[in-house]
Amino acid sequence: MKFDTGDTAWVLTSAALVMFMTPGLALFYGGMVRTKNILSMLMNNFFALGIVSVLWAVLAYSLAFGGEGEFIGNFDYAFMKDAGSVFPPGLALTIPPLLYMGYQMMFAVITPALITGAVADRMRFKAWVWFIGLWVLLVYTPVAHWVFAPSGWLFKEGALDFAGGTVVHINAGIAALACVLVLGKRKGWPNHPMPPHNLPLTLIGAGILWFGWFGFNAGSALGGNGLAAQALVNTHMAAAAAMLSWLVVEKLRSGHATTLGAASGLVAGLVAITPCAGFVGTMSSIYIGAIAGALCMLAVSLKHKFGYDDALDVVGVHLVGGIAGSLLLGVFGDVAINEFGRDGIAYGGGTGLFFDQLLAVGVTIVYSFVVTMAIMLALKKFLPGGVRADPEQEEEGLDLTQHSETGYALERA
Amino acid sequence: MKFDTGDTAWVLTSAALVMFMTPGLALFYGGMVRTKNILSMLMNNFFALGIVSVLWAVLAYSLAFGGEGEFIGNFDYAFMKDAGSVFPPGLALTIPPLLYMGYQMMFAVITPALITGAVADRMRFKAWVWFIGLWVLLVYTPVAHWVFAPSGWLFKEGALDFAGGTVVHINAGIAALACVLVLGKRKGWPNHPMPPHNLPLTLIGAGILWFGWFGFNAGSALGGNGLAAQALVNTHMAAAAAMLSWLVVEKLRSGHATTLGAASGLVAGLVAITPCAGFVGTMSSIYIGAIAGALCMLAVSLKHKFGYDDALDVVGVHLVGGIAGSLLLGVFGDVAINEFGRDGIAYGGGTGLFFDQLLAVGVTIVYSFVVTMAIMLALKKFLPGGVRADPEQEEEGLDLTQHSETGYALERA
Amino acid sequence: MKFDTGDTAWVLTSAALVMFMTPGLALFYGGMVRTKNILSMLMNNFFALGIVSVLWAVLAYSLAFGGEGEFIGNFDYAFMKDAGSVFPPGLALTIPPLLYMGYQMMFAVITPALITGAVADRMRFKAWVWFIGLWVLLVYTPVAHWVFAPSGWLFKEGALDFAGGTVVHINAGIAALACVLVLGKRKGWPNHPMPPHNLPLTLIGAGILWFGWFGFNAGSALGGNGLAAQALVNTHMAAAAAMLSWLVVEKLRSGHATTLGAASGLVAGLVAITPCAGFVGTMSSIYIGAIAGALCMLAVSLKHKFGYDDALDVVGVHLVGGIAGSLLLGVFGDVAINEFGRDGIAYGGGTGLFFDQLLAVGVTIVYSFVVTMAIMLALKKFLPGGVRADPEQEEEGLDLTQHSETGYALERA
Amino acid sequence: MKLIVGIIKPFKLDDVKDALKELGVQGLTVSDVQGFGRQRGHTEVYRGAEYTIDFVPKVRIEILVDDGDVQRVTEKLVETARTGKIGDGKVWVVPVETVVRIRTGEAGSDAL
Amino acid sequence: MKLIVGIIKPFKLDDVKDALKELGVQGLTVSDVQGFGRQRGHTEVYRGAEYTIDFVPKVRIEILVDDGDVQRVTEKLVETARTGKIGDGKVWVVPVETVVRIRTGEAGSDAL
Amino acid sequence: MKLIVGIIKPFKLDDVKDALKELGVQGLTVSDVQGFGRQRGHTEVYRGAEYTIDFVPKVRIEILVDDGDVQRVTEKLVETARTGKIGDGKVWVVPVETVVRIRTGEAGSDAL
Ligand SMILES: Nc1ncnc2c1ncn2[C@@H]1O[C@H](COP(=O)(O)OP(=O)(O)O)[C@@H](O)[C@H]1O
Ligand SMILES: Nc1ncnc2c1ncn2[C@@H]1O[C@H](COP(=O)(O)OP(=O)(O)O)[C@@H](O)[C@H]1O
Ligand SMILES: Nc1ncnc2c1ncn2[C@@H]1O[C@H](COP(=O)(O)OP(=O)(O)O)[C@@H](O)[C@H]1O
Repeated sequence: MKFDTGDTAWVLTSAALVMFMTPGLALFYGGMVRTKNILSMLMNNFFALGIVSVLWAVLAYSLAFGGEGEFIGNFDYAFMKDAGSVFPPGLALTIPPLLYMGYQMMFAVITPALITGAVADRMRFKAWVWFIGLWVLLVYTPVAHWVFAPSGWLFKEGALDFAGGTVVHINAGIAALACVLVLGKRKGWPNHPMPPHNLPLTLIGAGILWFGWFGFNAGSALGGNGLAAQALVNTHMAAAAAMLSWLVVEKLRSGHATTLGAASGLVAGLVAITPCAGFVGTMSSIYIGAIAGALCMLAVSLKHKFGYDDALDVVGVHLVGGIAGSLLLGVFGDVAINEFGRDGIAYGGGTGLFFDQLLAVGVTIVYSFVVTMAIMLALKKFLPGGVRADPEQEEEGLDLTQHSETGYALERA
Repeated sequence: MKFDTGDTAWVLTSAALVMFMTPGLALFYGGMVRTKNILSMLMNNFFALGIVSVLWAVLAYSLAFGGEGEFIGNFDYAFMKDAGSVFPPGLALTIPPLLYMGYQMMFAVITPALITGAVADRMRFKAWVWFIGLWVLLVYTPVAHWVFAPSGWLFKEGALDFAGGTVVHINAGIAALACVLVLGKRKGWPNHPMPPHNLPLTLIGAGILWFGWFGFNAGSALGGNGLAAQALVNTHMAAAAAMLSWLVVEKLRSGHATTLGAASGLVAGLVAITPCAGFVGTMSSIYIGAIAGALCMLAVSLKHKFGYDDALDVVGVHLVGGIAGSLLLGVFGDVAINEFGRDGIAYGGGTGLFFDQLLAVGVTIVYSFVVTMAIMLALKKFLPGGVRADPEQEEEGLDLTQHSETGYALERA
Repeated sequence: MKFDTGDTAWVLTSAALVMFMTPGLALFYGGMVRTKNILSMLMNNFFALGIVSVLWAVLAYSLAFGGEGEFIGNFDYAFMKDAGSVFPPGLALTIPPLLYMGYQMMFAVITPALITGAVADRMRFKAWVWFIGLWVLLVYTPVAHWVFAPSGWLFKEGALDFAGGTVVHINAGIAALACVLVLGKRKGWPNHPMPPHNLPLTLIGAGILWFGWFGFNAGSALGGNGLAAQALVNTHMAAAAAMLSWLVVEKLRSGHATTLGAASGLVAGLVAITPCAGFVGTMSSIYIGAIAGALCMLAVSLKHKFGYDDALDVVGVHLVGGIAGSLLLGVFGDVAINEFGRDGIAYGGGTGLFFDQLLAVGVTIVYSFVVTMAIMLALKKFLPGGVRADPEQEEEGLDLTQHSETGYALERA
Repeated sequence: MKLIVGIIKPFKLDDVKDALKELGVQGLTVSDVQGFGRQRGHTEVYRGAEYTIDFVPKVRIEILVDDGDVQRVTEKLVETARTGKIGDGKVWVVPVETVVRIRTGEAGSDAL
Repeated sequence: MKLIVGIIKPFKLDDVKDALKELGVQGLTVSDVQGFGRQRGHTEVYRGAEYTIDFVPKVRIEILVDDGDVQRVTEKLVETARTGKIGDGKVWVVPVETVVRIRTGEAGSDAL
Repeated sequence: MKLIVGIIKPFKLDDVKDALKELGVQGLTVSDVQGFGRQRGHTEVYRGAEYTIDFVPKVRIEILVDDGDVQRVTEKLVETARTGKIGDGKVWVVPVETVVRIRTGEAGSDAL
């Protein structure tokens, strides 16, 4: 087979960039937890790179992209059979088929990794090991099939998701909520302050995430073309606008524009633009980012109102940001940008796209919430020791109790 | 429009790399300030990514690249009108026009960000917000037009600037000087020691800068071609050689070769090669780097001699390194490397190029200094609270007083 | 000359990625040493970027790739003569020749940098300066010629090394052993605990290494093609599988799966897949990674058994992982993946490849060990002050005594 | 004038501070320390090598009080810092000869 | 033999050290501590949630002196550390029974 | 009841702890401190500017002991912490009026 070298070069680069996001996420979250749990956070994320990648090759890719079913793939590509030489049905790309499999793998890795921010500080490592394996197979795989595979029912329905607004962010965000409902609140939350232990680490992570997200969104154009350029610029714009709007709302509400607010805002913008990146124009990406930044800033207080302990605001940022982006695509979608897209409300397309988006959002939320809840309850019941660390372990910190390590020994000695 | 996928792939990658430089710069500088100002430094840099990007889309790109004026652009591309579909006059590239806009945006972001190193530890956040917006519109935009737009008067004059020696480094370096003259010295400087609080952070930043600079310089070839390869190799060589020469001078003067010296030297080399990267040969890049490293090592003591408090040596590294590179291009320029370049003194081109470079350097210095000074003086006068933090705030640190945050809470608890 | 823009784009990107690995390695190692030696570790690695790059341009590239000798190159490309316009004999690529030179340079930089992990905490900076220069010229250059240059004797013999299993990892790993035998044990080793001072730094480094390794291995396809895709996927899979197998063995032996174990395991996998990346299929890469992770986990205790103080396990990870990968290629090599490869034992190729690999491994080990030992002994004897820091300096730390700096001043003040 | 010194578990600090404040204590000074005692430390593992860390993180509190307040404050401190598990720490009292408030130069009880 | 202990503002440390050195003090020991007192702490904000931090960073100085030097040293310390603003800190004096220099085993005044 | 305080070189901590443990000492508390004294600090260089750091990292040990154990423990401490080089540090003894074990409320010798 002969492929386009330029398209291949860009998708190779993009795959590398998306891989880099998971370490970036680990640092972004890691800086926010308390010192005694920093390694646990890093570990849960790096472990996702290990377990999900192997599962992907062995089974999950096949379940997500094999065959032409509406609801789930098949076993055609299990154990990598043929996955290196043929494209999933309905796809005809200018890059090597194996690269498509590898690029998609990076998405499967980072999606459950997003959940680590919610379950922080109290989930047992053993429980995480079981959870992530089951979740990828039972939740990620079917949702990815519905939305990304040409034979998937939401894809056929006309719902759009350029790079994973439903599949990645809403999916992980609602799963995070289910997880913390089962896990319960951290000891001392919300009365005891649990400030970030190392914000520079969080900012390193935010920088890496922004950088890597170009691979996530512009890579989803699957070639070095004008659509990739549009997606790259949109991604950047939304992050920038969301950072600004988050800071403005924060300043108005609490009197200060914070560094953590800047980092959170930019991530909110990146989340919201993910489904839209290749379907909207540049100015629209600014509007989408600005709306998402303000909205997510407000949404992170929901947990205090409703009393669920979503430690690092996966719900407030990924669920809310993901929903915002997916629905705003119904407003700002513009066929002039992408002939395979659809016009949204603002571009004369009526409410058709909006309601298809709403359907995709709703279905993802319901499915992911229910199945995640089931997994967590099952683990709580059947996994010896359950899903949550003992109170003493929580007090002493997960680093020592789960991994026999401590993050820092900085005194000169 | 049909573009070259390989060229597009490389410029997409380069845009991502240049974006990554601003977080890298934040870390590079952040490690050098005192603990109480780390977040302020990170914030000022990340904020540049927010505000400048939005301004760029809305207005600044149009002012820099719209129309065919000699001194300033026009409003043709304001609010992204047509910016996605046509190239600035005089440019005919093999990549999507929108990508050109996006790539240029990353330069507009990092240029004012460089100034954060000079104003560190004492500038109010509110003042920075106003300053950066005004500076991008009133200083960056016109200088970029003169040098980078084919209709710009310095471009037409024959002055060369491959990737931003004048537009980025000299421009930011001289502006940094104007800023610190208005701001005044930090409390306790120079008697009170203010050593870097976290040099590993600085080295992370230095690594990211080196990495991202390949996008900055080799990306400026605007395609995946031999010129990009030359620029990439030159960039690397200059950084390497400048690191070595800085260390040698340092060792001779103070008896030690320091890690901060290595980091500073490599940045000096990267600065100096920026204008030259696509116009000189490989050995020349080694000479340019070696000269710049030694020169900048000596130049960082100027502030002690003249008594201006350029906290992290933006003048010593970016102004001096930028001038060195721009003028050395007049020596080492070689048409054999780039047919659109010119021969310098050492390649039989006589002194013509050298004097055109001198003109561009001089004009940039004068314009940027005067207008930056005017902006700072105006803000000092008209911005309620002025440009500088109160002495108590400076004492307590900008993190707490400007952002209500602290960088670290590392004790296990 | 006209090149393929897509191939060029990918190799440009890959060169940047491989450059980024050296700062990544600095952080990976840096987090593991004690606080008082963090800068020394960073410095030794960054210094490699300085000195080796300049040496490469001036001489080493020519010695590695000039001419058609079997054992060593010649002076054809010294001082960059012609290196920008012609390919080394026997190579005909679709990218600019200068880019090949630049890409190879990044390998020459990181190889000696790997050794810093072994000599940590006690080697004098001055000794490192001399050592690295001599080692690149006397050890790296000839071995690279034998294996990578088409005229090299091991290349002709039929030994395969896709991206540097012998040239980089075995070579550096065995040299590390020679170095520590000459240097001797650190004061207090192994009785006095010397735990990592900053594991998050190590994990940042691990993330960067994984990311950069895509450039290392997939870049070695020298184009944006199917082989690069295979190498990228293999690289990822081996890292993932090795992380898992390291953790499993660790858990079984010491009762805990550690974060440092995850980071170490993934690096072991990356090392082992390096020679194989473009010669084996995806499932094979999982097996290779899994074997290497488990093996290296066991191998890091060898130093306690034999009593050599390989501070950060360069022998256990790079030598053992490199040997594992090189020999397993003799098992899993598959011509269906790469027509320029060979079938291994499992693919019906018999033991031919295996023994050629064994030869290459053995020759590299013997040559590198002997010459490295000679260099170290010569430095010990002739370099005033010798190769090792005084006991007082070791006690006080290399940062202060070699570089007059300290890594952190984190207290707010 | 006496100086009460307490070594307590770090997570008890906020409770202790609040309890003493209620009792009328106007100031105190704390620092991070490492304790060695009956309470066991922990084990860390790095690449298969196990290290025993004997020291446990503790917080040290110093409170200057008038002679008449010593008992009340000590008792409150002990009561609030208690969890009943090994490692709760110690409190001791040291005589103090002079106390000065730096800001005003006031001495003795006025300086508290 | 007495032990003078001072809690001061961190940025005053260098001045205090220099002033005491001038006075003939040959040694002292300092540590980072957190103070709670009349001086208010500060507020931090993380994603909209406000935390009040009651503790203020301070430096603790310990100086062993001969009985005869107590007053001079205390006064100098107080004078140099004073800014006149709330939070300047305290100085107190504790009796000491023995002092030994580890290096030589010298005891008493000779050990200083 | 007495409090023995020692300022020692950080790398001696493990030896001292082990020696005192052998002697029957059941607990102690340590903290990181900075010492100023006869031992010179060091110089650091940042971009050509030299800073002299006068302070040297030390470790501070506190050990509560019964009156009868003071001498034995002090001597052991001094002996084990000695390297013979400048900067080995000091040991001093302070009278203590009460000691309480927080866990049990035991006082005096029983609290150790
Ligand atoms: N003799 C002592 N001198 C000084 N500090 C002590 C002494 N004994 C114990 N401590 C401190 O008290 C802490 C708690 O002591 P430990 O013996 O673990 O438990 P408990 O006080 O419940 O008996 C120790 O970690 C140490 O900081
Ligand atoms: N009773 C006390 N015991 C121990 N330390 C105290 C006491 N009161 C104050 N301090 C210390 O002195 C510092 C300054 O006290 P504060 O009441 O804020 O101001 P001022 O000394 O000016 O009245 C506090 O931060 C604390 O470290
Ligand atoms: N007068 C003092 N008061 C308190 N601590 C002191 C005093 N003198 C010395 N120290 C402490 O003892 C340490 C060692 O003292 P130094 O004079 O350097 O050496 P030596 O004890 O060998 O004479 C100092 O770093 C300091 O921490």
